[in-house]
Amino acid sequence: MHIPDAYIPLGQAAVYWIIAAIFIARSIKWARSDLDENMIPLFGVLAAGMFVLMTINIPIPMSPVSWHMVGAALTAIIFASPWAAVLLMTLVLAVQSLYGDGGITVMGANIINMGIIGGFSGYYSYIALSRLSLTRSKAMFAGAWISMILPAIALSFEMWFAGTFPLKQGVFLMSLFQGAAGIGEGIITVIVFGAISKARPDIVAEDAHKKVSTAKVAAFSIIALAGLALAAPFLASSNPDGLQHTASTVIGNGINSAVSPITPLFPNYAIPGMGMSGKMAAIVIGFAVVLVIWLGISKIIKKG
Amino acid sequence: MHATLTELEREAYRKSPVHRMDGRIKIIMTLLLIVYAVALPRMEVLDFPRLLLLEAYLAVLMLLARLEFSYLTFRFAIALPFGFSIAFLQPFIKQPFISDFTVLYRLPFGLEVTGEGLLFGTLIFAKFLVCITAVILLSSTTSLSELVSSARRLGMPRELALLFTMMVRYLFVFWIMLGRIRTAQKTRGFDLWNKKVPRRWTLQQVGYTISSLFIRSYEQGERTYQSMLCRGYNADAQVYVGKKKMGVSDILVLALALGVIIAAQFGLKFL
Amino acid sequence: MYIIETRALTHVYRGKIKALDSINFTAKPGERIALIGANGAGKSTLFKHFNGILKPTSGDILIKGEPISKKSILDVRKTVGVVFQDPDDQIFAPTVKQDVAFGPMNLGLSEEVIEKRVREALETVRLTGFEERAPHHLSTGEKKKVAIAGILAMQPEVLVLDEPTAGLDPGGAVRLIRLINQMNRYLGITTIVATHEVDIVPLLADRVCIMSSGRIIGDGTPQEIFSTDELIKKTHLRLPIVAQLMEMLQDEGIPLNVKFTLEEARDELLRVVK
Amino acid sequence: MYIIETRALTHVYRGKIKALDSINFTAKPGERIALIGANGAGKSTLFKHFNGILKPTSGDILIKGEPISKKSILDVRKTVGVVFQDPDDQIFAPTVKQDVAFGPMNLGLSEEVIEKRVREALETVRLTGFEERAPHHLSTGEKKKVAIAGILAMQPEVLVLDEPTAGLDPGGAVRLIRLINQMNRYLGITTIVATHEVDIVPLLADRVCIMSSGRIIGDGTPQEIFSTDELIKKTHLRLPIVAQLMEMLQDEGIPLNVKFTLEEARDELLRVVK
Ligand SMILES: Nc1ncnc2c1ncn2[C@@H]1O[C@H](COP(=O)(O)OP(=O)(O)OP(=O)(O)O)[C@@H](O)[C@H]1O
Ligand SMILES: Nc1ncnc2c1ncn2[C@@H]1O[C@H](COP(=O)(O)OP(=O)(O)OP(=O)(O)O)[C@@H](O)[C@H]1O
Ligand SMILES: [Mg+2]
Ligand SMILES: [Mg+2]
Repeated sequence: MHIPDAYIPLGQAAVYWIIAAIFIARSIKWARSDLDENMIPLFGVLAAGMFVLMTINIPIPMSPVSWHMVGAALTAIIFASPWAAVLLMTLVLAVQSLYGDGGITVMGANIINMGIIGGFSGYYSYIALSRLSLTRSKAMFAGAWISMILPAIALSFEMWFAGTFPLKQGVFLMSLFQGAAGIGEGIITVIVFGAISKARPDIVAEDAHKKVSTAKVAAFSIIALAGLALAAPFLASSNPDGLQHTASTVIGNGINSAVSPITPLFPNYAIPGMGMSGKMAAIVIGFAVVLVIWLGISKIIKKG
Repeated sequence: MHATLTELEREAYRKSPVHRMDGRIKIIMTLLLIVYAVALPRMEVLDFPRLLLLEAYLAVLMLLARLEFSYLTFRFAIALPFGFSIAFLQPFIKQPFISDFTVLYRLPFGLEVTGEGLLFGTLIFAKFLVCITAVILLSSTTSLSELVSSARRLGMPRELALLFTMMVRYLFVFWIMLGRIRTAQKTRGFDLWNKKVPRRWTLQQVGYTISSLFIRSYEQGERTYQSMLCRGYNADAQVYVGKKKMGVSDILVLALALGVIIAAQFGLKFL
Repeated sequence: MYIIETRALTHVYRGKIKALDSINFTAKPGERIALIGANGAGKSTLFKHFNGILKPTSGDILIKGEPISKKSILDVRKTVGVVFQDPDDQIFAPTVKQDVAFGPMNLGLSEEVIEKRVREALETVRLTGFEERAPHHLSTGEKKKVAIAGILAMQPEVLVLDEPTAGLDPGGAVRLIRLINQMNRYLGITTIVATHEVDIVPLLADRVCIMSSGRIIGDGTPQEIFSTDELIKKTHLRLPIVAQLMEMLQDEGIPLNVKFTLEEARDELLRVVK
Repeated sequence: MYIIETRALTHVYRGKIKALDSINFTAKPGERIALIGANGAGKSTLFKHFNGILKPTSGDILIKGEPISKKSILDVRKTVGVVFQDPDDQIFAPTVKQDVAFGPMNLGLSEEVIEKRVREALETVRLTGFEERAPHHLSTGEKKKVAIAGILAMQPEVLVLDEPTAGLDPGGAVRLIRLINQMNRYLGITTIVATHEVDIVPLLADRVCIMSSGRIIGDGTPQEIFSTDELIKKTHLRLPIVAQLMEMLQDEGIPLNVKFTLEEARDELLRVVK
């Protein structure tokens, strides 16, 4: 799940870094003021613990890969705030990059994926699903699973923007891997949360879960759905790379020229797909379709 | 990769000219080299000699640092696979930013190896290799604590520096703690692949291990926080990093790195 | 005037566990005090009140006659330095020097003063040369000393140590006790030590307080405290081994006075034998 | 036959630190052995070889005459149970019962057998009624007992304890020593205990091994070991306090034999005085 250096062009990586930096700053502010006291030291120590617990690897049978916990959803749920996840994941990812997991220029993107998207989606989908009267552990399992799958999709898009991996195959492969890893993440998150709330009920801010305003949950759901809906047309299109290809010819073919040593920001496409008026309609329709499906699913879950 | 957290630190405490260099210089140099490598155009054959030059420069520093060969192979072996597999697929992919492809081989299932894809794949791998080399050099010649204080000297925000300082300190505490927990579990016959016990139960024990590590790090955090209060910790607290003068040799090394980059960018064209 | 004084200090954890029950404790400048008591007696909890880490559920704490307030808290922590049992709780920076410098940094001292204090503190605990070492490469005894140096660098008037000899081998323990006594004698620091190792108590205190279930149930010289047998028995503690032997002999009808340190006991026994 | 035997066992950490240097150690079934030595002497490292947690750099370990192999490892861990110093390392399940059941589960026993073993183990350490308690809320002494119960539930033939009394108050320490002795006497378990608290050694061992810098430099009865002064001095240890007092008296010309436990010392002194 860690994008390595050089797989995202510098300009794009910089944009991700800027976004990540804003979130990091906000998360530090949270740690300074949102808890009882200035608990920065506590998070420094906890980050070390998170780093170490991520080294507990479970090899997945008959495959070269192994599973380890990411913990974004877990941290967000325990501290009743996605900002906790952003802060801890940032610290962990920074140290991991020194050991060759992930990279320096791409750290912004990795923080966005695992910390921001993972933390926010994990937390708010857990809250939303428990509001839909799912049991705590089911909602938590789903939250943790979503916190793995959405970053995977985001990563596929980033790699596609970067031109290093085709979109559909990327989404397919990453969802497959992360979907499987998400099951482990979900199960472990439920077990770990249970054990922690038993041993130290005072750490777990469960009361705060109930206080999250429905408006906030709804707002987040809409943002997430909008994101998915925007993504959908690209996935639905038979030739997403074709889109990008056309876009790049429209904008001009500056990449192959040896004159510019530095790859320009978004070299081959404007915001992909935006150039085409016809596609706007597709986006709107796609949005509506996904929204309907999503609502349908939540209805079914609510009944079950 | 993590089986050797403490081993990595040990390499960083060796003595060599590279280890002695100012941490700030090493950080700036690493950033410069990585940014330059990443910024190189994506389809230019001339990039190869450029990247080779950077890699050679880094290799010389590694030699000077007298890092163990087995240790380096190990570091590369754990860092390369993911990047390599993506690069390996490139020849089979029609990159969206390339308009014309020359097909080199046709394989079954409609797979095609393209010349452009091959070029792009090898180039991106070469860049990635340079970046990884730079990071490995940095992390195996500079202790984590030196890295954090250098970053602080370079203007990393106070609170981030405090966070990283503490994280670095307790990484090792928890690493040793995890080792002890695992030892105790082994003592009682625990084995992930034990067929005599239900999978579900095994998984549960892993969950408990993680939660106990989490709780213990949380509690360590609480206690540490208290002891820091004893020493006057407050919202404006800073970590002490002290002043450190950069030596002439440090500046020279940095200048050399810049020189290598300039030579790579402009010099190679005239060859 | 007392340097530390608590008045009816009570602490209840989480609304349930009464860890301190109306404690009246005083310390005069320059005293050497030992606080003994079984596991869970409340020693560590009391220590955490001495510099305002915990807030009393009821009762007061006065430091140099002043109650602890938000404004005075930094001064209080400068006056009373607490060294916790586990040095890993205390050493949070990745190098010895950074760690020892943390306290002086928080006092807002200048670079040179900080350097000087760090150097002196490390000299006092005999760790000169360890400045750049990483704590995880130190032995238990060395870590203890770093923790003490970290507090010394703040130049406290009172040094409070929570089970300083736990986990040390006898050689290490003896050296640490000597260090504590030297700081009391030559730097004039008031020392307050919590321990369950009763054998070391006569070596490092002129005054002993016994705690049991959150209360101070005895206060006096080692002589006085260890002579009141019921007190000791009640509290899961025991007499120092030397005293136990002397008592056993007394019970057998040998006319001697119970002593607590090896040297005194030897002289007393010699007196009896000859 | 020996239940544990090491032959020229050497362990080198990271190719540099020689923690064990050609150790020849044997334990017969039913023995009560104490291993003493300063911080860093290598006690914990040796223990980790007894059940195959560490592998020798060179030399051999035989358990019941068999070398440790991949196939026998589970049996070895069933035979030799090691209790580590910090019970928190060992106790990680959310309830006492789950924790004690961890070992038997790994042996693949049936539900009923596990239930039975857990019950018996908790009975042995006198923690019946604690089954559903969270380990987190136990006292240090109770946690130690849970850690021991977790090992007992595997019904080991050898019980190896690394500094069992560290952090316990005297009352707790005495109770724990009694428990260890009872397991030796009534369950026939061989007990091997590492400690730096020399005063408790005569209470829980018939045989003492002294370690120093990775070597066993002394092996014999407490009597024999504590009579060879240079040995003790060399190793940062000290004699038990009782013995120290007896020696001091001897030095003053009193004709007595040095004893190590309180009772023996009393009788010896009575003999001299009368
Ligand atoms: N953070 C806490 N929350 C709840 N209870 C606590 C907490 N800390 C201590 N206690 C309880 O308060 C009581 C006194 O604990 P304290 O640590 O002060 O004892 P102590 O005398 O220092 O014991 P020891 O010798 O074992 O260190 C104990 O019953 C303990 O369980
Ligand atoms: N994991 C490790 N890596 C490297 N060196 C180690 C490791 N564990 C122990 N050592 C070193 O090996 C030597 C023996 O350590 P060991 O823990 O066996 O001593 P010990 O007798 O148990 O000491 P203590 O009484 O302090 O527990 C020490 O010098 C120690 O620093
Ligand atoms: Mg205490
Ligand atoms: Mg040990």
